[in-house]
Amino acid sequence: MPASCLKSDILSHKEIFSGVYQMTCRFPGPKAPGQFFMVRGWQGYPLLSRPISVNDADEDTVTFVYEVRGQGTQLLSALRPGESVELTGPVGSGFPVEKLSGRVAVVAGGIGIAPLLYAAKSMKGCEAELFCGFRGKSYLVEAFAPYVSAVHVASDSGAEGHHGFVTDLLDAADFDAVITCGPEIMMKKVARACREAGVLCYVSMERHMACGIGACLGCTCKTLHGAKCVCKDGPVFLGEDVMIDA
Amino acid sequence: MPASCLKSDILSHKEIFSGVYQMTCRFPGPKAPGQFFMVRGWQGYPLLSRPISVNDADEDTVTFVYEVRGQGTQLLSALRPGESVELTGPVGSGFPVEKLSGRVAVVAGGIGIAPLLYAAKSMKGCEAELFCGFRGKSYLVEAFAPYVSAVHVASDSGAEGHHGFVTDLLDAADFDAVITCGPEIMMKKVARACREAGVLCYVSMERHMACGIGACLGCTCKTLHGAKCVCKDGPVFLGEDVMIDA
Amino acid sequence: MLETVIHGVTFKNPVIAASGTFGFGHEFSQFYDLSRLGGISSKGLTLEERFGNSGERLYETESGLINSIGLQNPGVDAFIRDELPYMESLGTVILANLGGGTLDAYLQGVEKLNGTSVDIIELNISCPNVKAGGMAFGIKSDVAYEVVREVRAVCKKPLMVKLSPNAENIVEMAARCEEAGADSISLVNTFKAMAIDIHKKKPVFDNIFAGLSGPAIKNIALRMVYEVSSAVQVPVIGMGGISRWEDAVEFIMAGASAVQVGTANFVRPTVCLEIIEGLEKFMVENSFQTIAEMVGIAHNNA
Amino acid sequence: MLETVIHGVTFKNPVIAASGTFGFGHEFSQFYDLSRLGGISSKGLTLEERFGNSGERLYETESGLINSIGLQNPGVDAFIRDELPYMESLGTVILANLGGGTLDAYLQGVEKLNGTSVDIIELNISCPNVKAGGMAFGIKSDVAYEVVREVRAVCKKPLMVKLSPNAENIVEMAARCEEAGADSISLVNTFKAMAIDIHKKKPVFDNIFAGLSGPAIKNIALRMVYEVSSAVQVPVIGMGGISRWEDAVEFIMAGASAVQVGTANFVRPTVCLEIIEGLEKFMVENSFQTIAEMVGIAHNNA
Ligand SMILES: Cc1cc2nc3c(=O)[nH]c(=O)nc-3n(C[C@H](O)[C@H](O)[C@H](O)COP(=O)(O)OP(=O)(O)OC[C@H]3O[C@@H](n4cnc5c(N)ncnc54)[C@H](O)[C@@H]3O)c2cc1C
Ligand SMILES: Cc1cc2nc3c(=O)[nH]c(=O)nc-3n(C[C@H](O)[C@H](O)[C@H](O)COP(=O)(O)OP(=O)(O)OC[C@H]3O[C@@H](n4cnc5c(N)ncnc54)[C@H](O)[C@@H]3O)c2cc1C
Ligand SMILES: Cc1cc2nc3c(=O)[nH]c(=O)nc-3n(C[C@H](O)[C@H](O)[C@H](O)COP(=O)(O)O)c2cc1C
Ligand SMILES: Cc1cc2nc3c(=O)[nH]c(=O)nc-3n(C[C@H](O)[C@H](O)[C@H](O)COP(=O)(O)O)c2cc1C
Ligand code: FES
Ligand code: FES
Repeated sequence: MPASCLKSDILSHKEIFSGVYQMTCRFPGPKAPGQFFMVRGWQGYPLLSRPISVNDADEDTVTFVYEVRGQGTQLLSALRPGESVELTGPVGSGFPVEKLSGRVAVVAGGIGIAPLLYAAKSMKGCEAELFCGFRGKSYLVEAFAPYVSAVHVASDSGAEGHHGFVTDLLDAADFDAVITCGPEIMMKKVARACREAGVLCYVSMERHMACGIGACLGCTCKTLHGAKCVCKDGPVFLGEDVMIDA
Repeated sequence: MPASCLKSDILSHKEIFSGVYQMTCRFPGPKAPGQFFMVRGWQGYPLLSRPISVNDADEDTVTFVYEVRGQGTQLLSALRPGESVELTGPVGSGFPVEKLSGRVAVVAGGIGIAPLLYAAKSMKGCEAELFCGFRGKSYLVEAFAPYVSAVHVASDSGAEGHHGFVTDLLDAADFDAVITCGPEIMMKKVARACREAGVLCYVSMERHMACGIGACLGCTCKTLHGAKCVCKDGPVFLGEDVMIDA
Repeated sequence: MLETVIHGVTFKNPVIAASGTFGFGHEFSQFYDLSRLGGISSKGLTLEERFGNSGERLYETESGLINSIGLQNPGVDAFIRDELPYMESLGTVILANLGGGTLDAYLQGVEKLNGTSVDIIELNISCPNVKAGGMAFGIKSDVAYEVVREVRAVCKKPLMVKLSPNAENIVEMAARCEEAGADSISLVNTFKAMAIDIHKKKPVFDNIFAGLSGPAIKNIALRMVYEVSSAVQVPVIGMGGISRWEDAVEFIMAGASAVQVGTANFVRPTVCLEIIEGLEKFMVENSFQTIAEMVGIAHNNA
Repeated sequence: MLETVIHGVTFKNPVIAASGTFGFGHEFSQFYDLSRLGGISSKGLTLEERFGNSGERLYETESGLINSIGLQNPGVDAFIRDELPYMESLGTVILANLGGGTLDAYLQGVEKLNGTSVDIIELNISCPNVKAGGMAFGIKSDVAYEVVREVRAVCKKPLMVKLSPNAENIVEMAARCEEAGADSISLVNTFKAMAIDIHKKKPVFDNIFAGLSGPAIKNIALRMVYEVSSAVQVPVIGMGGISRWEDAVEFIMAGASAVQVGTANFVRPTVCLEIIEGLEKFMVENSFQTIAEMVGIAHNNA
């Protein structure tokens, strides 16, 4: 699945939650769950493209769900269907969904929910449950309905579901595997719980990136097997490999 | 008429000719013909704001007509009504319309026609004629109808009107005064013709600008009275003062 | 809270409009009340009037501006006569930024400014030294040392020496200027740069080289301020690409007792105000009582 | 038309992927046929494997990128064994970019590379000199002169010396490197810069300082190339912020016989191709028959 660098048409683009956008672009070829693209919706500035995960995909398109954080995502959000973005990808090694079986917990923190949709969709023959935490109200959760047998929501503010951490809701021992994406502190807790319960755990890491393809060596994270590039060797790693001090 | 620096709503914005846009913004206060604004329709990049002349104005609004040339005007053209631009102005000393009387020739080259509309509109008790040259087809000419008694069009390509230079059409001696805006080479010709015919001539100069308010001293042009700032002492000058080697 | 005292001069706040980007204040007074500023550094002055450089004077780069103004200014006498009375009336600290082509011109300029109400003389040593083939005074530490020492001897005002980032060794330069008697160090001036017009196949500027400023240089300037502030005892005034309050905070944490804002004034004439307001808000939110508590704090945590 | 010969090595075109931004080519081969390139400079190599710096390694600035990779690389032996065979197969000129912490490490690295198929050794003298308290070899001309002279004595390949823009005097540095036997000069490496995290109140990088590259530095780098190319006889290879074909033309007109493209590869992996194509089109439109006709043309018209 080699990456390519294309000018890609925006097919649809809408705000699905306050400050959270869903954008579908034409991009032929296979994409694996957990992979991402370097996205560029502007000319010269900001200098670097922005990594955004595959939220959903089919043969011809890719969908992203992203939160506006700074200038890059702000500029992106101003683009309209019919305009184009530059996409480099798909890159990274994704969730090894073929290795998963039995009961799988899908654990999301905030916008970390984005890549987990395509992961949940791609798991075959598993029984998945979604655990997700938000600052306030939830988003994107409905889209998981076809792929999960239960949904557990937590929120920091108590606006929806459990008032507290999503990790409060999860008993890792109930599952055969856990996949997770969200703030590092949350993923650390998840990885620790999995280790204690002896459960397989995959985490999707985030780092500042320049190239996204393994050329700059700027996105390293420490692993049990030495420093690895999050963009090329990850972003998905075995929890026990990267959450070393967890 | 002190300048101010405001975030201004775009009230309307449309492409009136291929690559030429007309944008009306809310901006209270008086504006004089020939004055301009430093316009910014983006955050950090490009660094500098872009000078654009007042094409039309009333108490509450200002209208610009601009041609897409590079990145700044490109970014501007992507903005939609309801979005906003940052405007600093009005700045510069405009056409001294109160000094004009009798027969006045209004001579435009290309996008130089933009400021001349508001100038023509503001001349009281004159009999004005429009002379305008374009690369191909004309634009904005209809808008002059209420203010001029005749229109003379030239085009480089012969697509419309006289096939050749607009200056071919002008006999300065027929007029009491000439005001002009366009490529420097065209304005030079006009100024020379006026000098020879002893006719009052005002030209609107263009320079690369950083501040637009007279602070950087970057936009100087040579005049008979020493170096002057085009942004503050101009952009309108007496033709004989600036077209020294004409 | 924002008040800051530098060699006995009290600034309302640590935000100063940089030389050459703020004229003598007039143009900006239409946008806001200039008494809100910490200070204003005058357009660079020379003993005699200068008409500046011919040809193109401005060139925009990616996040930067190259200028070749060439110290166009009315001369020290005209400044004192025509501009200073207005500046005095503004209710902010006035820095007279002084350039020169010879040691003698610097000395004469200083003597004239001694008798005026200017609060500080900011000595711009980035000017080409006429007698040394045009190499700026601010490149070699020994040359700068000589100028500063002689100027110090006649100068009756607090003396701020403004360094060029083109100095061979900015840390040594700062230390030598301090040794020669500078009361404070400001940095940086513009970076020597150039541009080529590929269609005309020649340099854009008549002088070939010109000075780069703006956000493009910010993180190099910040590094220089950080290095210099740990090498000298006198206060350091930082600048180079500051265009947001966050930038000002970075420079202060790097060791600057105050900052100057240059090119950003062109981008938005009210930017200094926004920086002052942002700084105040940041201090409140982070429980800083005084600017001094923030100055150089990044060194402690490095 | 684009062909250019530099100290006997023939480049298909004057566009070289810069060290540290192109790995050993693998990652970019998925985007285009790398034989289209003029050359590739390998990731910076050191005698021993290096794991690079801890903490944050990247920071984006206005039109620039600061990196603190810290020369992470597999070491010269592993390069020769694992990477060079692949690079050889690419059908383009291969430069081995060599760094080091001591003179001895440089010399040993060169000896190992002597026996390989690499076309050129690009000596990176921006590395900290372990024995001189970490000041880079490329700051003082005399230090650089020594390293280059010793390396020249053992080096059996064409020797390109890559200068640091942090050199005290870039023109003198280039001249001394030429005198010491450099066959060509490449410049510039990254500018010493830094950033401060204002919320953590400390420098972003564990090492405090790191290197700035990208469009932000372009017009300073261009000036250095212009100055250096009129001070040395050997070919000059220019870089620093090149991201469009127009930039490449500027550097060539300033005196560069070839250019390197670094950070821009991160922005769009196909950028080198676009630069090659743009260059060719420009030459046709402007009736240039050879690159050589363009090299330094801006000097003639200055
Ligand atoms: C593999 C991967 C996949 C991702 N997938 C998604 C996704 O599907 N959806 C999504 O919404 N996001 C995703 N992200 C995060 C996304 O890339 C960032 O939110 C985005 O790059 C922000 O860009 P920006 O220009 O909007 O914000 P920026 O202006 O870059 O700022 C964002 C925040 O980061 C801080 N920051 C930036 N650089 C540094 C630095 N060097 N040091 C310290 N702080 C810094 C800024 O101060 C700011 O708070 C992903 C990230 C990775 C690595
Ligand atoms: C007082 C005044 C009033 C104006 N009024 C209008 C108006 O009403 N309507 C209108 O359409 N335009 C007007 N202009 C022109 C307008 O300001 C420019 O077209 C605009 O700034 C271009 O910006 P840009 O970012 O789109 O293009 P840029 O990217 O700035 O490029 C435009 C062109 O200029 C070249 N260029 C830029 N800087 C330099 C330099 N230093 N040296 C050599 N070449 C350079 C570029 O290469 C390019 O070809 C006015 C200009 C002035 C000074
Ligand atoms: C147009 C212009 C003119 C300048 N003139 C002077 C000057 O006369 N004297 C001086 O010391 N510095 C001068 N400078 C340098 C600035 O004061 C400042 O040191 C430099 O621009 C870096 O700060 P900035 O990036 O905030 O602009 C000038 C800068 C610009 C852009
Ligand atoms: C991430 C990164 C790593 C780099 N590593 C090296 C290196 O190992 N050796 C070297 O000589 N230069 C290295 N450089 C410097 C570049 O080769 C180049 O000289 C510099 O970035 C300026 O060019 P640019 O602006 O086109 O990137 C590196 C640059 C970057 C951005
Ligand atoms: S972002 Fe460049 S190696 Fe990962
Ligand atoms: S643009 Fe700054 S003085 Fe005219």
